[in-house]
Amino acid sequence: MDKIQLGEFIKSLASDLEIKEGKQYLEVTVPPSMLYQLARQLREKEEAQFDFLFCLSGVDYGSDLGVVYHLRSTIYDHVVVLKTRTSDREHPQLDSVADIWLTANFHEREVFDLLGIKFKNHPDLRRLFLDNSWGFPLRKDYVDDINIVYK
Amino acid sequence: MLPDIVALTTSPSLSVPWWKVVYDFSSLTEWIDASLHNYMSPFWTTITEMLIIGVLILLFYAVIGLFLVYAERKVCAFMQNRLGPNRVGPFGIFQTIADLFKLLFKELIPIKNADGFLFNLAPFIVIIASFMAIAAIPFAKGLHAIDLNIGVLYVMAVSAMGVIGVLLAGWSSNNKYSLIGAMRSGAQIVSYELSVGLSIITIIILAGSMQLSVIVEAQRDGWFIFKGHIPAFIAFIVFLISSTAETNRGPFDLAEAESELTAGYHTEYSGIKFAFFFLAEYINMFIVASIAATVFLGGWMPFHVGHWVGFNYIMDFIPPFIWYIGKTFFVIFLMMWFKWTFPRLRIDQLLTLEWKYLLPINLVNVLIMAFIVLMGWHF
Amino acid sequence: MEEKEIITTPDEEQEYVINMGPQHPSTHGVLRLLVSLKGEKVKSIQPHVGYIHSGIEKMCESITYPQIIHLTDRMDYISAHINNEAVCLNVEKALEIDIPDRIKVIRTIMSELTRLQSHQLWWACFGMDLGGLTCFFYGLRDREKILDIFEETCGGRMIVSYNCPGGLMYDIHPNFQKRVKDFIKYFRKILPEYDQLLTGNVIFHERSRGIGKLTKEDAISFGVTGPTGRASGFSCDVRKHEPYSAYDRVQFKEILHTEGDTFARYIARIDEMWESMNIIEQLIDNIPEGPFAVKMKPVIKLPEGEYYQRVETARGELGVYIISDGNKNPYRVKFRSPNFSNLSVLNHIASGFKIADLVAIGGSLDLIIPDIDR
Amino acid sequence: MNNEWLILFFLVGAIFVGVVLIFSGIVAPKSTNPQKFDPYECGIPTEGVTWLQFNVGYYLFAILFLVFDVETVLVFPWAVVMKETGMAAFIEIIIFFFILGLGLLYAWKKHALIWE
Amino acid sequence: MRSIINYLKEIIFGVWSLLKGMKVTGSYFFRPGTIVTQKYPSNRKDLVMFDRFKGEVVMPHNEKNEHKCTGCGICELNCPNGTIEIISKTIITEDGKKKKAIDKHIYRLSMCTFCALCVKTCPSNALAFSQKFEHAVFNRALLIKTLNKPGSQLMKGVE
Repeated sequence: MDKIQLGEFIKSLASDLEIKEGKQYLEVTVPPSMLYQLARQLREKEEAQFDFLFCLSGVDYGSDLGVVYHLRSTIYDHVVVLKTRTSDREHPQLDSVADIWLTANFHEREVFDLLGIKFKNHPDLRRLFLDNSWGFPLRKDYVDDINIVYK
Repeated sequence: MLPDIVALTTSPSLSVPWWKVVYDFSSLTEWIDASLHNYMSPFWTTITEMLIIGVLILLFYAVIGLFLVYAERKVCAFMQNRLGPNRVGPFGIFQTIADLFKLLFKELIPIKNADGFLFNLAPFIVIIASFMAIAAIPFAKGLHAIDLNIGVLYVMAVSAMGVIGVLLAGWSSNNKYSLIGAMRSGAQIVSYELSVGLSIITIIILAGSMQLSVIVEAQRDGWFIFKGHIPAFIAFIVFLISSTAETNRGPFDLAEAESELTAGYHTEYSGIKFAFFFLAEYINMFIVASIAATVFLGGWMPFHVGHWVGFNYIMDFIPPFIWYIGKTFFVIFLMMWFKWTFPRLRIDQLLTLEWKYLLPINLVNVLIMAFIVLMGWHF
Repeated sequence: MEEKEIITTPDEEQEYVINMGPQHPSTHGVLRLLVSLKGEKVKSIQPHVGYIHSGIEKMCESITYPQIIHLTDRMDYISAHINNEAVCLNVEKALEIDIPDRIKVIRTIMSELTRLQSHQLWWACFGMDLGGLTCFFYGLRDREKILDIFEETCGGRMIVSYNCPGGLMYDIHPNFQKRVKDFIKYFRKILPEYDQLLTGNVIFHERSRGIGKLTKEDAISFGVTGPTGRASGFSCDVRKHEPYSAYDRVQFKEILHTEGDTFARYIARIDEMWESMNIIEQLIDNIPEGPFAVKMKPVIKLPEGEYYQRVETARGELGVYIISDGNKNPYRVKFRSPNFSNLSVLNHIASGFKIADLVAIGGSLDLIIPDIDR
Repeated sequence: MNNEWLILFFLVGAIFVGVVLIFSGIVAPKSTNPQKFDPYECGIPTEGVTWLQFNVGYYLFAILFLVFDVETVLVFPWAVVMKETGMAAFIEIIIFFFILGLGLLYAWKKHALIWE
Repeated sequence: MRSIINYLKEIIFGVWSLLKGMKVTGSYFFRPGTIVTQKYPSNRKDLVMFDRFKGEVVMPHNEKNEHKCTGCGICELNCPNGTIEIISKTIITEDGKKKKAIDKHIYRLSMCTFCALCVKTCPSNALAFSQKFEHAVFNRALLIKTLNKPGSQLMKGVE
């Protein structure tokens, strides 16, 4: 499927999605409540078969915290980018997709470690790189007076 | 009071070339024995002889250990396209001595919660085991500290005692790697002891004796590896494999598998205690190579070819000690070659190799050899 | 000496936990594996990473695009050149710059040389993991020859920093073509020796066949890419699926195996070495003339938007995800590193095997720890 | 035979190790850093106890070893006299090995030779 | 019967494969000419690094103790790690004009990652890489270097 068909197909799965044709990939913005449902459908629907989550990145958008999922189908070779964001910076919580794509297990731990986004139903949500005394360094408001030299 | 190898040696007569007399160490030792008797009582003679022999063997032990470490480093370096040690002395020959001094002056770290007594006992056991084994090896005609009538069995038994040291070292270190290494080592020795025994049995059938001097003497007209046709050769190969395994050398160095268990049973040993394990490993290698040389390759017997009188004459000219050392080092070189070529086996494969391949082959081999001897087909 | 208590509870109740790493000969780099054992058998593995977490993604947010390049060198330092290329390609794609053929071809040759030396190093270390120490020296001996080529052209041996947005830092050295050709000639003779030493070896076969099986479905789900994924039959070669640089003009096979065990991963890499040599040979004689870099503005600013570029490093798919807000610094950079996903599969494929197998499997995954930690 | 000489070698070996250890103990430096005395576990403190029951799975091998090692020792005297005794010894050993071989085959078929 | 043949085959092929491996190592053992090791400190004299080797950043001076650095600070800007620090001063040129020039070009070797951005972006080609690679020192302070030599001047004609 090309981008347009794919966009229509995703629209048919769920309404009120913000679908944008990016420069490279089709970008779909999903509200956090619908994320897990949509992800599962994208993985399992015969026409989509997005079986390869090739990138999962947490992004601090300033006001919101978000996660970007790059999905690819190894069968049809089409790509879609799912984006979801939560405005709760204190206790951000999203659904885990670790049971849909096993690679998300580690990637979500990384996002939790560096951005502090908690993932519901994650099998083993611990910090990955840093120990518990650290803040969340990839957030834009992270301040570290000792290790970062401001010029 | 020296071993009764004297009985086996022919008395020097005019028909024997002069070098044969010189190369026969029994006359020398006999002379020393006799002259000592002239000066002191038999008791003190024994004590003096013991001292001389003890010190000589100790020196030999240390020199062989140091030389083998150097040789190993050079051999592996050349196989790996490297130069190896080349700084201390010409071609780095004093490198191991320098290393020895370094190890001697290094700290002996007492490990927390380790079983101190066993921890210190382990190096004693490995060294004593190898030391007692080296005593029974005939280096040349008459150059023989003890000549037991069960020589082969004795060397096998005593050298296998070293594994107790390895087990103790692993167990007492309070280290998980060491413990696993020790357990592996136990399983390994337990298995490979069999193959060593059976492959030697194959030759004992030919020789008809377990006394090492007799075995060597029986190879006067040809080494057993040639005399015994294919079974002897197979026995030699099996002996090589299983003795490599018994000395914990690669590709069977599971007890100290570097990439898995860091250093296995001697992980916690430092300084000179580690050096003892290191030394014992090389001496054990020397012992099994000596056994292989003695039992299969004719010990200090020169290489003779049928009726080539001139050739045989030249071969006789080479001293027996050189023959013995040459053969031993050939076997040691083979073992080094194995180590620096092959990847390491896994513990279950190690046991599979023993129980499913070497043992059945050995059993059949013994039967074939017995049959050959029965039929008188051997040379 | 005080009396020590020796606890003798059955092993089902008590875990025998052993730490492999961070200071362990077989975990290349500072990876810590917490291994629960039952006898010699591995029950489960918990990887602990982060010992050399350097915050490259955070650092990237405060430096300019040309400066990012030198940081990517330090992620997967064995295939540094390909990492550089990923960032450069992404920046060039965002700026919509046409890259002359010369640059593309040189980049491709350098990438393949990088892949070759990476696989040589891997072969060396894998052989050492399995206890064949000689492999290590042969592998490194041949790798030095490629590093010499790098050093002559780029000035660095491992950390090349040869790419920059818009082209290359310098033109290739006049000796480059001759040296590469000499090397290919030399290595075509040496590679069969590798086979004799390790590939055909019966001990090696026993150690690697059927060990650490990874099915295709699991490989895709775990995001295992590179030779590791392709050994499981997962066609994931970015060079084929999304050709970049000059990969669309060369003929090469995507190495696919279906067994998915350690031996397949081994063979996949050995085959890739042959393929890399083929690719280099196709390109080395006809490097087009032209400039070695496109004139760029002194300050590179990416238009607002999101850019994603995938490249095939020696270990798998490296993705560079740049979010730009129009400034000279990126807003967010995410490196999708291949080793990160490859590591996550370790527990899945290695549990149930023995410690020695764990070492073999870990070696066959070819993990580079700075790439995981970033 | 001077089998008592074995004691000499035992003693020389023991004295050798002992003297060198004592010498090294005198000349070698001593550290006071308590972390140095921790058992090595890749730079991480050991978790749990080291000395717990450890399943190596060689129980069956130990049993088999016992059987076969005793057998080997029995075969040694046979091997010495094989040449002189001739046919009778040969037939005896065939029977002996046959029974042993059956034992090995049984163990093989029962998968006792697989390391668990 | 077949299993016995397979069993024997296995042994023979196994031994054969091992022998092949031994052939490789053995052949190297008997060919010491292939040894690649260099005796490093003793071959210092013939050890020539490649021209482009990035040993450390230097500022070439000519025989009149002149360099090309104008003190523009582009290298300092371009350095990703803050390796370079330029301390400038104001000098009065011969024709009486006030002009900015470098006082000290400080280079911290310990922080340098050899990315070559400073050398590449320098508008007056004042910086270059030297081929020196023996950087080990006992004191870290020695790794902070001042690139311009004392008393050096800007080369004529470089703006």
